[in-house]
Amino acid sequence: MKTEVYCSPQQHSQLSQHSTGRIMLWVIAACLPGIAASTWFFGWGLLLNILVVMVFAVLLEAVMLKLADKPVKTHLADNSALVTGLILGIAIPPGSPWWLLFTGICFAIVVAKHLYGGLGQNPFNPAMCGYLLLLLSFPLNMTTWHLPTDTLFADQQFSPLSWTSLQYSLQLCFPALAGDGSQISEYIDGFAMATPLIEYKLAGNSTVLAALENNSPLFARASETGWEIINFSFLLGGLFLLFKKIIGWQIPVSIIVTITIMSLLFYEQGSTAVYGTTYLHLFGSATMIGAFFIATDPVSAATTPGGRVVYGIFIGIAIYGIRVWGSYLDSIAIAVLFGNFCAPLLDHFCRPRIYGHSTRPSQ
Amino acid sequence: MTEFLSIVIAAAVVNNLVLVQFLGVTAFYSASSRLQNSLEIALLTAAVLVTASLLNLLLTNYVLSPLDLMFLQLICFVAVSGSITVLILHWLREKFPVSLRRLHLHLLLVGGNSAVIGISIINTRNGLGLIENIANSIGAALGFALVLIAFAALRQRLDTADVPQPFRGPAIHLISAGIIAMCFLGFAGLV
Amino acid sequence: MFPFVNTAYFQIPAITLLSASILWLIYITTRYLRNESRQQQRCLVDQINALLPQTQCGHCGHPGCLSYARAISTGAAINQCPPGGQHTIQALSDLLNETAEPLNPSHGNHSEPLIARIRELECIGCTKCIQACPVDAILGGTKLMHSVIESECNGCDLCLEPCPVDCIDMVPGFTGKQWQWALPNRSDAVESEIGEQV
Amino acid sequence: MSLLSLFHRSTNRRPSRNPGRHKIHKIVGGIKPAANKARSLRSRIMSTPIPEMLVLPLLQHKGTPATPVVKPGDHVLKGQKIAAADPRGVPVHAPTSGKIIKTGQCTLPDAAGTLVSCLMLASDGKDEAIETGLSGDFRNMSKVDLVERIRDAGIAGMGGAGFPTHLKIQTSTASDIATLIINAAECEPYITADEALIREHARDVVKGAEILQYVTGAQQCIIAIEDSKIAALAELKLAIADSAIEIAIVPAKYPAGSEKQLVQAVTGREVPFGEFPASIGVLLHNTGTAFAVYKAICESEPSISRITTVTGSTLKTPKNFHVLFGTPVTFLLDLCGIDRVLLSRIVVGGSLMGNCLHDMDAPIIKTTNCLIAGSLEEFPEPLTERACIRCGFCADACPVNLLPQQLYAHCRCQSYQQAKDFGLIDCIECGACAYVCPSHIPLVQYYRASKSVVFQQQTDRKNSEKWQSRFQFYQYRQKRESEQRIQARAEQPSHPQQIAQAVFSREKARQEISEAVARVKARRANLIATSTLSSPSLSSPSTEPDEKP
Repeated sequence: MKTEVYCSPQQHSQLSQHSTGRIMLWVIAACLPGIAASTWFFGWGLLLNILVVMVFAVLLEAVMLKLADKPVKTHLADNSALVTGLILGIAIPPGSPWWLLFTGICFAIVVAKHLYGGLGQNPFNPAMCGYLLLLLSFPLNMTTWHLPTDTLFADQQFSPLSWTSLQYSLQLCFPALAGDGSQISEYIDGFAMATPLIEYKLAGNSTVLAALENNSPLFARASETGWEIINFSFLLGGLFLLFKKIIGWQIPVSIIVTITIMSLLFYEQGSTAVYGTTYLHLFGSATMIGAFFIATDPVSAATTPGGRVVYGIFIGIAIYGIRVWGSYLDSIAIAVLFGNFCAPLLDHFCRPRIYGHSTRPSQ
Repeated sequence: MTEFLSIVIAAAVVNNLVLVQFLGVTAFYSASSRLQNSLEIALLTAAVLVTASLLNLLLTNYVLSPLDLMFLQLICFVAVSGSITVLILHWLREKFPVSLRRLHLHLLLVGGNSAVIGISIINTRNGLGLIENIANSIGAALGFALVLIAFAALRQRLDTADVPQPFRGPAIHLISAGIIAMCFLGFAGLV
Repeated sequence: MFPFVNTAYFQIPAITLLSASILWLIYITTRYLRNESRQQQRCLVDQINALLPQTQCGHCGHPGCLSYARAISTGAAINQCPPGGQHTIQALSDLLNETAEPLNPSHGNHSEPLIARIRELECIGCTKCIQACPVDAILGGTKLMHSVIESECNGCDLCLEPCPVDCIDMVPGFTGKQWQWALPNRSDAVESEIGEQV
Repeated sequence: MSLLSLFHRSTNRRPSRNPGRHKIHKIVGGIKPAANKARSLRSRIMSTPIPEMLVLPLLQHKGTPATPVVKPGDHVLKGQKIAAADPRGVPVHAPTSGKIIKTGQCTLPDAAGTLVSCLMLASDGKDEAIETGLSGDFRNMSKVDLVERIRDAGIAGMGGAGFPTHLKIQTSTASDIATLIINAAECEPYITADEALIREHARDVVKGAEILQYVTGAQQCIIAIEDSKIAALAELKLAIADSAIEIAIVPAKYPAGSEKQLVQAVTGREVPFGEFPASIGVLLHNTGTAFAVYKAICESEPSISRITTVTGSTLKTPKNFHVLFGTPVTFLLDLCGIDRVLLSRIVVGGSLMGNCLHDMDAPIIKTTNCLIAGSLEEFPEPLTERACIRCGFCADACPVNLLPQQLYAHCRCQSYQQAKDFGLIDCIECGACAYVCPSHIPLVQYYRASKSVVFQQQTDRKNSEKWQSRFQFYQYRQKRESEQRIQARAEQPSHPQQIAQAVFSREKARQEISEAVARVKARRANLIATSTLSSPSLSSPSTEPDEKP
């Protein structure tokens, strides 16, 4: 029989959501519908992004674990680097060159994660740190979305999922593959704004709203309803995570409710400012992935139930505020980092009342 | 009212004293070692900041500027902020004899705080009116307090983290402050 | 503002006034600080004393814990208290914001709490240990056998020295300690050790 | 099964249909682990044959150990008192007739594997019982008398903690008890002892509950049982038909059967921090305790046996045993047909709060409610501890609303003050947090280790305060004495004769001391010469025992 004595409990839950490595895999799985939708509408660029970033992420994670003298294999098995890579890969515009991806993931894994002591210790969401660094350092690259359906390619119509599209994506990612640089620089000079919300901000009308008015077919690639479908797919994945109880309801619900309320309050019919409709704010940009996948990163989010609600409200207000009044186009990263910054404070003031005590704990 | 609010928000978030203008960093760093401490310093600084900037405005507009004594501005501002701090601390000590034990550290952190003097100089240099001045200093005080308290809570969390030995202490704190400053840069253009 | 007066006349008195007021400010500030720091000092001794184990054993080289606390507040090393051990050093370093160095072995080593026990057959009843005991834990009269009240003994071993017949031993007393769980080994440390062996 | 429980819950929502049923309040947190109870409930309770040798520890409960009143070689009868106790402990009785062989030491089946002194009893197989006085109706007896009888019967809490029952009753009679709860909500996996007991002896349990209600003077008595125990519930309903006792059906959720949580579920009130349920007028007793009280009062049989579940996947026939105290664990396991090859570890208690057994020969004691002989599949080696990702599953599972993830962070870096602020002392160590932790962190072990450090620090602080005040008094006294001496010297005219006398007496004293030293030295030399024994206390007087510089 045994000689070792273990502390109680003697058994552990066998459910798959009660294992860190599996939780991360479930998060990746829940992202799949959204990724599939993006690929369907916009081609290989995003997929290539994710793949390259994930490879870099795992490599960097292994190097950092080795440097920190931690067992590399066991720690890689928690799959957290994959999730960081995935989120960053989705956030960075498709068609970005590899060095951009590398810079972002390097900052995310090395500085934002491992300088703090690795998984579980980082107070800021690594992927969003990486994204914000890129946004501040390379604003042009980060707002340039190369899509095969761009007006740039209007003369040579091809399907986003075709071989040619894959070639273009590869060339954009690894400029050395293109042979001569002239062709690529031509692409880089032209750019297209990505989300309908941004289009709305600049031009006053959005493709999603236009598509709604025109009753365009939903899944046709040229129908420009892509963003709507993508957001719905991420919402689906997020609901799946909620169903599996991997994420709590507090953060996504409070973010979405806050954005809804804000957009209802400030909506002005026919205004030239970007006070878009609630629908546009929820489904015309990266709201869904932000609310369900990025803000809910448990390590950097608030951890008390009450704190999570306030955290969500803060992020919701920041998202709307920056979108509408700020000078940056995509606000999720800034809002989430702001939320992360406030999270320890919220946790401190939102501690629940302990059984048998008449008041909340306080210092 | 909207204008007043927008000045407050701009001063608190967009032009945050610590993270965007890098004023009062000493107080920000040394007062954030403990949450309780940071609450005290934040409140004190806010009070001193608002009063001092108001007094400094009056001093500049009605004494220094008419008398061509603008070259004395800096010294006067230091004197004003120092004396206000001493007065407030004196009053506080009589009110709460126990809770403010480390008063002299507070005196140095608040009285010698570059945020207090800096905001006065900025206000007078930009030629702000009375209302704008008040709004700006209230916003700056709010922003300073928010950042200081939240950073203190963050540091408490970092105390339990397994930070690699070379990055322990000030190194990781400054890295964190840098990331937060990046985040506040993102608020640019909000107002 | 003052259209009829040449402002240049005001500069000299203004500067004088200002510098006077600044000097005055500096004066009251230093006075205030001096008072404050004196008060703090008193407060600090109490705080340090509360962290010391109060065995009054004198191993640190100071007569009693309070005098050691006073010495620490004026800059003595914090690692001289063997009965307190590393815990006390840690607590002191937290309070004083100093680095926690390991216990200075020249003042003795930290051991599990011991208590004094008199070999009662050999005791000659000299009452010297009774006088030495800082916590009055020894009972007995002149030329009568002495005995240690075990629940009151703090293990300072101050009674050993004066005993003329060396009949006092330090023995492990009943500490009321039960078996305890230890903090789990951190997986990282354990695994890296295994890795090195392989 | 699931359909049945569904149906059950739906009826649970309509209390008006069933007047005997008590309203249930919500408890926070909790988990729903696999119950694993069906296997041991397949057969009826079996009385074990009497083993040849019984090991009877003198400390089977919380409190002070009992002192033996029999000598090795004495012949004892079943139910005879073999060890008496002071008022804070309970006595031990012989479970069967036989001969006391010796006093020795044995390992207890607790987490520490504590060594305690014990009596070894070799049974003679006759099982002769000692003559006892007839028992009448308990309502004719005085309460003091009843408490005395409960104490003499050696009853300690049968739920697991083992708090002496008479002490619980005595503390409760001091305060006003409104509600007596009989805890039949065995929420931990594997344990079925109480359920089996109610299935077969529901009337006796109810009778025991009535006695306890009478003794404590409680206004109402509630038997709390989980909604998953359908057969036991039916028996219980029949048994309470003609009594004032109510039934509270609590949802099957771990740890609903824990003391504080059950109080919350049944009364809707929380036990204040650092106090007993009696402070809010509630008293809890275990089902097994109620049964033992019934046996002691109505059948005059002291506490010499209990129902223990013996289960686990390495056993061929897991079942509940009516087992005598002192029966070795191996004896029971062999009765169930244990497969020692598959065995990974033996757990005493349920799988969530139970501890590993240190010694297979440890006896069954008053608190042993379950033995699980688990295979490696059931109880695998704990997985490697990973980094905490602050997912908050533990906070959702915590029944006392703690934040285990924050608590863990502070315990891990040994900042105990912070941990105390986060409610370390409030933790009931139920293990729900560690059960759900996706990073497989042994949270309970962290909390237990930290708690013991905190308690140690508290005693140290208390001691140092005591010593400080005594030292201050010592200083004050010395000062006073020296002042008095100076004063006396000033007042007394110093006659040469007196001085001479004083000098003489001082010299005499010195001489006496030196003579005594010489005597001791001589005797010590003698001792060293005569015995080769060299203990440190007999070493030469010139060496200092302390190693001061």
